[in-house]
Amino acid sequence: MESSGYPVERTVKPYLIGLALAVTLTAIPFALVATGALTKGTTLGVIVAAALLQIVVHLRFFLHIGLRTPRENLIALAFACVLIFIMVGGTLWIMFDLYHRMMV
Amino acid sequence: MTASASTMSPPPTAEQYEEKEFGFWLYLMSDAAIFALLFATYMMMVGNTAGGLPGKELFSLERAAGETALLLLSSTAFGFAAVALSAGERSRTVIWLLVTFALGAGFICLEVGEFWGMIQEGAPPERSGFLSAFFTLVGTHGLHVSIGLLWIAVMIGQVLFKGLTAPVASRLMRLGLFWHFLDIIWVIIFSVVYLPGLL
Amino acid sequence: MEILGRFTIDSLPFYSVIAASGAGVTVLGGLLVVGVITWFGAWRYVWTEWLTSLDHKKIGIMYIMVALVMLLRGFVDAAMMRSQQAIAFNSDGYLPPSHFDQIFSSHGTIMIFFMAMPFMAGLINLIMPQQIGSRDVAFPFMNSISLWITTAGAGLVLISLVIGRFSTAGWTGYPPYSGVEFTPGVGVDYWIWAVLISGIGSTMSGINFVATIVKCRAPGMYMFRLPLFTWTVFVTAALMIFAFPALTVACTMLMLDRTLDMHFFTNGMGGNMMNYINIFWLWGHPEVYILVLPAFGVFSEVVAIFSQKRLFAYLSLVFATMAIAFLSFTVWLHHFFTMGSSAKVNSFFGTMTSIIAVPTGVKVFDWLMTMFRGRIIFKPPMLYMLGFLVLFVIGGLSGVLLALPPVDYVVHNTTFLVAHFHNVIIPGVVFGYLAGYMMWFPKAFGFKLNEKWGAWSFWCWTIGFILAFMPLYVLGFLGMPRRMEHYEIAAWQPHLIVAAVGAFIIFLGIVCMAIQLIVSLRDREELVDMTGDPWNGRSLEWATSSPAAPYNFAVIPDVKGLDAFWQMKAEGIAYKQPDHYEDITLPRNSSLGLMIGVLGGVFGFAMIWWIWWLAILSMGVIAVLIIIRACDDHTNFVMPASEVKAIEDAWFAKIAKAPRNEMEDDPGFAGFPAPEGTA
Amino acid sequence: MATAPIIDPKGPIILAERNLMFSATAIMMIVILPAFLMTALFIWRYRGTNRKARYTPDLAYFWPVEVVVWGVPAAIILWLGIHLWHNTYELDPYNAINPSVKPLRVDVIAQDWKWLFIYPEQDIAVVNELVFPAGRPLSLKITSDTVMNSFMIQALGGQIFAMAGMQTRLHLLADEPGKFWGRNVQYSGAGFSDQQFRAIATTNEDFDAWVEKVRGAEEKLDTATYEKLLKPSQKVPVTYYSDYELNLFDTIIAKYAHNDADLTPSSETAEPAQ
Ligand code: HEA
Ligand code: HEA
Ligand code: CUA
Ligand SMILES: [Cu+2]
Repeated sequence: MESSGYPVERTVKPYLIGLALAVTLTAIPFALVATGALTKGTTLGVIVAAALLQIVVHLRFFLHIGLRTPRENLIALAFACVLIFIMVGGTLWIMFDLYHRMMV
Repeated sequence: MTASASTMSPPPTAEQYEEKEFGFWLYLMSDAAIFALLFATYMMMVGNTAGGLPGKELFSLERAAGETALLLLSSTAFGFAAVALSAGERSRTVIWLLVTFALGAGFICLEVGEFWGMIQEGAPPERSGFLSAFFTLVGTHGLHVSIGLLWIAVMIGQVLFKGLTAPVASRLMRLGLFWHFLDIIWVIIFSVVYLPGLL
Repeated sequence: MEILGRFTIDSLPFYSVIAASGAGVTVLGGLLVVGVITWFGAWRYVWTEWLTSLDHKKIGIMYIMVALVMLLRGFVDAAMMRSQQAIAFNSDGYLPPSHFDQIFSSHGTIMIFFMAMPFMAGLINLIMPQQIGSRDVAFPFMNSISLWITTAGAGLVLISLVIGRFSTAGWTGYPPYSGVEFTPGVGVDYWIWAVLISGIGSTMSGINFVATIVKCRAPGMYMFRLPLFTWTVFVTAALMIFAFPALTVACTMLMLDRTLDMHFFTNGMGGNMMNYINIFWLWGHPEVYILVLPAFGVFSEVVAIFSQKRLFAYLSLVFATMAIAFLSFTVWLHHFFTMGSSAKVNSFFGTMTSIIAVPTGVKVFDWLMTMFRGRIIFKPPMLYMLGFLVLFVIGGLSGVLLALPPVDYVVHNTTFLVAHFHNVIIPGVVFGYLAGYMMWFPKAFGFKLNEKWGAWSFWCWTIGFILAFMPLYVLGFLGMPRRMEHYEIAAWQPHLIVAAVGAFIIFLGIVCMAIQLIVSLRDREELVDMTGDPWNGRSLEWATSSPAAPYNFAVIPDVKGLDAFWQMKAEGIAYKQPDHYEDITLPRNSSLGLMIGVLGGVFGFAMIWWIWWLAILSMGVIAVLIIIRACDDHTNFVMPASEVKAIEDAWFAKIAKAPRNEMEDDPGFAGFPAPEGTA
Repeated sequence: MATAPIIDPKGPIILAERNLMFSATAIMMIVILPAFLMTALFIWRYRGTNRKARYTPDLAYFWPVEVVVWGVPAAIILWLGIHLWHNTYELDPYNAINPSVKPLRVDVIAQDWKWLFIYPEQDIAVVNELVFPAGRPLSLKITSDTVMNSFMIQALGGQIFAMAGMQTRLHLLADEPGKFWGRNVQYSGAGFSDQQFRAIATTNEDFDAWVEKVRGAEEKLDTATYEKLLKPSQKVPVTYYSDYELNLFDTIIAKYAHNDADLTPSSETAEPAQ
């Protein structure tokens, strides 16, 4: 999120940290599914948690979202998160409710 | 506008790059909404196999892992290109862009192979609601990656021919946003489609 | 593979006289335009000054012209429906069902997508950058693409009159009826592609407007100093960015069902049509507020200017706008209360819907409070404002009734619903845009519109509207479903006849507007607006000349507070010519936007008719054009200070000999006298 | 046959729905009427030529006004919201009307462009005529064997959609014998305008007599007859079937089954954060 044509000084470090974290957060759920070590429900929980964490990792280390990011970008991101939550959550709520009312 | 008084255009100002980046960011948010709805549709339709094959018998953990690895590495490679760019090193930028391109292209190859295999197995998108949703969701991501590849190719050309000028650098930064964004979408794809499907 | 896809000679509209004449009129209309331009040898002018222009003001005017053309088509449709229903008691009328259903589908589609949306985008383009003290929108080139692909979508709807048929599935295109199984043929595909293509244009417009308002404000123009119109534009544009993806997704999936035989919404095979309805309204509901919020913005400007008073409770109005926008994403289910959701879901969405009445009510009363202790001048824009206040409240009331699920069970899908939405759209959206049109016309063309004919148009619209739509409320209670081609119930007919008369009076209103335009063109010398500030305005768009110079502001103004221009006038610092000017960078013309639009239309056409080679070819060329543009580092040009000075000098000379501001002649005038001349 | 249910409700459901509408309209008048009055008054009083009226060009804020302007509509909506919530639960079309009375069960199938009514307890089927005893609740299961339709007998109550592969429910009750008008209100193609039926509330005796009459009909609704009936047709006259294929309603729904496996949210992950 740089403001002039040239990016501000970039170093390799965040990318390497990001890569390491992303690899870990990918490996854990994949391993769980491959081995079936935990119950289905727990595994799902781990998958969701790892995905959410990994999204944050990507935003932080690859997209460099942080305190220096222009405020309007952050507002847009937050607004998008809220709306997407409403749209996806609402859709699932509505559709599963309808499903239970109709497929008997 | 009258053509009477046009001199050579001046270089864009820093604010103009910022505007462009912000505009592009808004586009990504809008695109995220598209993906979100495709995800919601997929989640609703995973069960609608209409007697056809379910995900469990179609997906392969190894392939999904391979695709994930390629995409993640290409994202990192793009990061290195950005580092080279900020250091003003033209040839290193190009090399890392090429690496990014190659990894991304590898991802597309794997995905096309996967789709082809599913079609061969009698699981094309027109087989069931579930498969329609699967192909559309994953295919939309794949389409984005392909567009990203085309864009990388264009940018390699620009770096080679124009050098790391300010406009080129600004375009590369936007390309970076796009490429990393697609990586995030992929994380959600494997967490929503492949892993639960194989569980 | 057929070279022309599924096109056959039967696709031409010789199957009925009415269809053939519709096609004939469309073709003739096109030829007429081409003929006129050729006759005046104006191609060069049209090309360089308009079609390839990236000036936001010209793009705005072109949007409004598109809206105007499509309005004619939309109105003809409405007139045909009204006359059919007036006579179709125990008879088939003059329209067969297969034609009637194309008409209500195209009427709804055109009015929403190709009349209201372009009209809105036009007004925004024309005014918003000037209100914030900017020289252009953030992305002038993308602006031109938005315009031309919206136009391409409109073009597809027009072409469907001549080649093939239009959709019969209504503007909502509900599957499974709109699926191939029940409606094969090209009709629904025309609808899908017209909507998809223009939807992408709208998303881009949304991005453009938000970026402009966030990034291009003049110094001192803080967000909480934005004029209310700009605020509503900002919020609307944010809605466009997030709502249109839903339309894109819904239409794309329907397209995949139809074209690639997929099963998103089919009966059986794992399809689920309820999801279409869900996603469609996820866009559809925010869309109606996308349309109405800018109209609210216009009304906010109109009421302050013509009450000659500061806008009452600016902050309340801003927060109400935000609240409406946010809530509009939480109510979409009210369009399908009757699908069978549980009481929990229905009452949640019903409650969220009725909450919208609160911020809307706040707006209504704050506008009224703006009139309170003002000096109201009844120019046509203000007349429309007052008509809106009275009529919209009734439409809002019926909306709140619909928000009660048990009530909706009874009147959903009846003409009560039709009455509701025309009752909010015509007094709200259409009156708002017309008020904007009459108020800002001088800003676009440098002369005012005739006020007598404007007033007449207002009265025809208002009376016609009441006659045309109030009976539909009654008909809804009498059980008349929407989209009825004929009926057997005698009690309906009198109401339908009154409604037809009402539509005719609305038509007279449109005729008055045409006359107004012609008369004003004729009298443009007398109606000329020399100062650029014909109404004694308050915000910055009145600080530019009429029409504004390509750069809007030779010197970007320094904003000190709300009502920036008013304040400048109050402090006597308006109309001061600076002692020197600087070079100004402006976007260079480009024909690529037009080409991308045309090719987008060709692509849609090819997809509708399954002409795959053409689809691939047009997409390929679009990609090439975009790459060409993406490699171009010289998209701007510089207007030298000397040229700026020449333009400005001419304007200041005009101001110096400006006749008295005509608002001053109004007996109710209470504001600043017009500038005496330059200092 | 059209009666305005608003003026003349024929059953308790529509009566309740109408009363909700009346009371909502009445309460909203608290803000609607002032809006009208203020408009009229201000236009008159503050017309530009009236130099006697006070003119305060800079009046832009007065907090008590804001309190009223936000508060009063909010209070009304609060009132409305409570009634909305309550009535939506009460009037859920899935609710049985009077649990102590055994309802009459009828299975409804929408076709292009007609309605098929199956009486599982009477073993009869009828096209385009719905006969039922007044005073006894009518319990409908509704589906469609074509596009989406919406079933409504406005004189008795609201509508509900009919969709292929799915089943919706509607409960109605007629207070007194009478003839009503029922139809599809969701556009469904060329025959839509004529897709209507007679809904007849009878006395108990008349109903039994009618059932006997239908039982005497020659035709039976077997698979072949059903397939024939399913073909699109318009203005179909009332047709009686003395018997029908076993489980016809469920077979029709099953035709469009999504899947045998259960579709529950459990197999999905939570929504993506963005
Ligand atoms: C913006 C939306 C809009 C507008 C303005 C209108 C305007 C009108 N509409 Fe409507 N209508 C719809 C949106 C709109 N409509 C929709 C969405 C449907 C549902 C379709 C469906 O069923 O799927 C519908 C359906 C609909 C029906 C079908 C009802 C049914 O289902 O049975 C009818 C019946 O007569 C009707 C009539 C009219 C009439 C007589 C007008 C006229 O009174 C008004 C004429 C209006 C104009 C001519 C436009 C005004 C604009 C200008 C004057 C611009 C001028 C521009 C410049 C000066 C630059 N409309
Ligand atoms: C510009 C367009 C526009 C606007 C502004 C609105 C505004 C509202 N609409 Fe409307 N609506 C449509 C366009 C619009 N609508 C369209 C096109 C459709 C149907 C499409 C189709 O099916 O084809 C539709 C359909 C529709 C439905 C679905 C009905 C059905 O399909 O059965 C519902 C249900 O809740 C609804 C509700 C509302 C409400 C509560 C408002 C509110 O925003 C209204 C708020 C305003 C007021 C209430 C008046 C002012 C307030 C006061 C004076 C004081 C405060 C008042 C109170 C406290 C009550 N609308
Ligand atoms: Cu946009 Cu400056
Ligand atoms: Cu709505």
